[in-house]
Amino acid sequence: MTEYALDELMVVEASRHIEDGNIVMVGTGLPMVASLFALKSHAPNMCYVVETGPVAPEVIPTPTSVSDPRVMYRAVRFGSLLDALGGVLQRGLADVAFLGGAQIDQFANVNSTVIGDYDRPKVRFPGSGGANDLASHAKKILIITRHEKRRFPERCDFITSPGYIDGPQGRKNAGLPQPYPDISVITDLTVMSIDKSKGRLRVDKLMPGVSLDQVRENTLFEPLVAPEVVTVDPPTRAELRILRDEVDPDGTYLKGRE
Amino acid sequence: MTEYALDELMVVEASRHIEDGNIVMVGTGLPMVASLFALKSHAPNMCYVVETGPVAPEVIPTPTSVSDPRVMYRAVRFGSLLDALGGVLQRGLADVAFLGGAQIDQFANVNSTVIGDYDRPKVRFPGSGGANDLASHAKKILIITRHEKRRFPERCDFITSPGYIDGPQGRKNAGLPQPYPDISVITDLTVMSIDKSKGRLRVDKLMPGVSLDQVRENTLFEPLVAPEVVTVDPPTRAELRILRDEVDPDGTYLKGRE
Amino acid sequence: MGKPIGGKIMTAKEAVESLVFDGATVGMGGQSIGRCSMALAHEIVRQGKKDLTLVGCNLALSTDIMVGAGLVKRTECGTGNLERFGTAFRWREAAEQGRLEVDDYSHLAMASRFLAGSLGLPFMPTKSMLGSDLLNKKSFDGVKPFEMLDNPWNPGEPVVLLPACTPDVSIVHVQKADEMGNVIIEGFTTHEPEMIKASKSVIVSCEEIVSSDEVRRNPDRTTVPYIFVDAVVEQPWGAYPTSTYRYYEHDADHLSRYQAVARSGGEAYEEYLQESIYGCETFADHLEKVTSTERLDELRRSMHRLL
Amino acid sequence: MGKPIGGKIMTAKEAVESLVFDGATVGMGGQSIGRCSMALAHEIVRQGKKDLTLVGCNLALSTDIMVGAGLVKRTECGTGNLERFGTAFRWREAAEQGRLEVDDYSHLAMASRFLAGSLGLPFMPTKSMLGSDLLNKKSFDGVKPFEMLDNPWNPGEPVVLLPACTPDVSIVHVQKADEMGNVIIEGFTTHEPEMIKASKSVIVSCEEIVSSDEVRRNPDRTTVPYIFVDAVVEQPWGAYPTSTYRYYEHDADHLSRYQAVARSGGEAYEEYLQESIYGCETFADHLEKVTSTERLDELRRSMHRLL
Repeated sequence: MTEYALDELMVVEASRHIEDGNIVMVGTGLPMVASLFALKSHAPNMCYVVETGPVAPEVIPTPTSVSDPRVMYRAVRFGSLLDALGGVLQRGLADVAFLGGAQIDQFANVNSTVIGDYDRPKVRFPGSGGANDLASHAKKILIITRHEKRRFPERCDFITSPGYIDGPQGRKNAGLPQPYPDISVITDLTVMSIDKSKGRLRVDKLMPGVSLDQVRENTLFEPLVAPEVVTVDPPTRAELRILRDEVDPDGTYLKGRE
Repeated sequence: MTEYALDELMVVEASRHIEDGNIVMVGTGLPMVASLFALKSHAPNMCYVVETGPVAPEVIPTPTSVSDPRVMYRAVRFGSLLDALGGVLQRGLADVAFLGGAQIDQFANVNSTVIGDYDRPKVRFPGSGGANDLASHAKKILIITRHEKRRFPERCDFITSPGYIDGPQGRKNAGLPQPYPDISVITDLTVMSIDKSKGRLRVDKLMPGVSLDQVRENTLFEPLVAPEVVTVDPPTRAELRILRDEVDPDGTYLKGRE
Repeated sequence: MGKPIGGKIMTAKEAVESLVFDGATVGMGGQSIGRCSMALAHEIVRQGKKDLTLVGCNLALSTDIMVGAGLVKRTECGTGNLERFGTAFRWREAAEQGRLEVDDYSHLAMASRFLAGSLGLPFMPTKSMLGSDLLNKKSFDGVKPFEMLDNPWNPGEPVVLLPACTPDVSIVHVQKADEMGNVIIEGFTTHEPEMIKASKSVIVSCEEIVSSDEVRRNPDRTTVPYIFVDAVVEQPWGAYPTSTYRYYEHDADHLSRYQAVARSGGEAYEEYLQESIYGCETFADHLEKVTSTERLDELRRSMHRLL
Repeated sequence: MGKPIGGKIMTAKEAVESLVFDGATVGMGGQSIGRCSMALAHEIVRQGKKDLTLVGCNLALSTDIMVGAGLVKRTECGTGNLERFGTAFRWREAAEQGRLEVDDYSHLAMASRFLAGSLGLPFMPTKSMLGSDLLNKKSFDGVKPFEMLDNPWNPGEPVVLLPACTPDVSIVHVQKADEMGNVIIEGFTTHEPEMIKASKSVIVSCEEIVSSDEVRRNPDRTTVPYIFVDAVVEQPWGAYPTSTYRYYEHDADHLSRYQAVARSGGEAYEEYLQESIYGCETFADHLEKVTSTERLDELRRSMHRLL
């Protein structure tokens, strides 16, 4: 069996949620790695849209910022944040968007604003950025994160980016645009996806060698469990070669290779 | 005395309402001639904004359309109709705008839509275009027109572009943005301007050799009359030279030279 | 999902067959005598697509022909004219005879409606049209043509809300496009960027197809990226007899000739349609019938002198 | 009236003296580690303009320094971070200690507020922020941070209205400008075009002053025309240590050094301000103090390899 790091596994698994031809809104970090991997492997016609404006760049590895010249390389158009977040995302054209955050709750709401009280926070995080917009308008939301217990509370201290808010009717009651998104959370332990009929996260897959109990022990809420929980396919040798040689050759993000 | 055509007189008089540094929104025809004349005579820093987008072109004489390459020549920016009518005009930056129309009433409302009933018009005109926008947002409105009786009714059949609507409070009641504009109507008989305290047109000037009675006879409403009605200064020899040599050398618009 | 990355180059015939349908709302490119989408409008006329609603800012020659051919149920626009060549006469007569629903807005109002559509918003505010009779019109189909709102940040101040305009398909003639569908408009862009981005599908005809490599080397120049565009039709002179900036001037002679038959209407007009459109298989045939290489060269040189 | 046609070229000192005032709302250009308006921010710090409200999308290094210098009363923004270099630490601590009013919006919400301002509208609708706690915040000063409206064209559908944001003065660092004040931004433009056009006055610093003749020969390239701009400051490296597309990469070393002192705060931070800003008369002095010609050349070469 090919050896791989957990980050590599997470990235490859995330990339499997991207289909060829998708418009993907993406920042930097592991989401960038995952989408660039999709582009170089199974989604050659994927279209990157960067929040700051650029459309369909031929990304040079490995960008470290949404203002990085590497995400502007041979774009078909430079544009503005309004073009990207208004004219593509709110316009309903974004198929996939990545989110990150300090807390993800059972309804897949994400907090990247504060721990504690908003007006006098215990910890102040950077805030929404485009995250709230992505969560409001993209058709599929992907979250890649380390599976730490404190990251998965019953309820976020602050909902920066709406998941299903408080249940299956949450987005409808809030007046969010349809169609309501698929949401998947890819961690080093599991892949949880939203069960739309319940508006809650459900364990669909486990990372190789991980048990359901391990997921439960590391999650503050009680996730739903799919009737048949499958194991995530490990990356193939070919996938790892693309990942390591073409996507992040300098190990900017994927440092922990085994 | 230098000889001149009535159109030349009207154009030069209109140009006197344009100050150096003004942003002027202008289409084609006599308004274009008047503003180009201002640019070439006393307002070298005037900024043309063309409805279709271009900003500050070094207009080549003599444009016949807002899509004419002559109004794009050496512009500092090409842009869109939204940039021009939204980003400059509605944004409150336009100092002067020209209007034309089939009817101008005592409140300086302009009709360029229909004679008769809107749903089954006796005569259908082209419609607002940008005229309603100009009348709503520019700080000074200039109208150049032949003085024909039927053009000056008590009340327009249809208000395409608001003047003072029905009196001094008309624009306020309608919620139009402040400041409320100066409006001048330059005809071959007279210059009428809005009396803001009454919201009605007032004869301020007469063209050389024209009497107040002539104006009254050719106007279906009873205009106010300024305490001191002055005579419009005829164009100077130098002005006529600029007009004929630099502004409309081919006589595209100014055909009736004497 | 945006539009795919390739497979977009087709003939006008193919594009109109696959994307324009009876009853469609069609976004009209161009303004007055500049860059009207003539080749695509002719093709729609040839294919006899019916009950169309035409939307745009200045609806000029292309609209007049489609109205004249009896294909149009309604126009939603700011103006219908050809500037110094006069009114759009077929449009005007149809309006006067009650054969056409004309829904009037100001140009900024139309651009604002397209802006709303392009941003995925249900409506856009404006401070235009207040106090005018443009706010005294009825609805043609039960859809409110506007709504008044009291400004929440300044009670007592009315604001006009305009419904988004999202054409089923827009037809636009531009200078350049590539096979991906990236669009380069040179010179004025009028209402087209917002209209294109608000549309469910878009057919672009262009003077020249450029390589995607050239587009990627100058991303500053791209007006609209490919994700909004369905079909690219290579059609030199595709705006004739209106002008295309940097390519050719409008043909005043042909415009005057058209206006003469459009004004008279009746048989003269039917003959024009028959000879210049129905009787031509393609726009190239039309050009061959109504003008000459010499004349076209003249229009090209005339434009080049003005750059 | 727009801005005059000339007389705009001045030093950062002159521009900030004449256009930035205590209590002003300042529009902040740049995003994360790209094109932050560092030279102009330094000058504001040197002149000690107080009680500022900073507005923008991603408020990064320039904001952090102005907060760190104690000049800022409130921020209205979407994020405060430097991406992989971490949070804006001075901003974060001030927020946590209640010394700073932070008014959170999403990035699209801020861009929409600038769009409203740029079009002369009192508000802009959005479908973002629904269902989130961004709609559960109080007002800092009695001005409603948003308003809910029932969509008149689809009763039962809520739409968020956001108040226009119209900065008193915006500070932006760009690639090129001319003496008229025409602005050319290359690469991403983020929220800047709308913010600039929404502002009552605008200071632009640029890598290069180009001739107005060059601007007029390529009007397609102009991002914002001169009628919106008050002051043009020629300031090569004016975004350092953040990047300027086509000119230079960000300086990761200096950013890390700043983040270290910003994180620790206290005396170390005061020393940084003293040495690198207060102790420098101009931004050129700052560059001389904190970096070297060799390092700058390296950043320039590093960018050129990525074009």
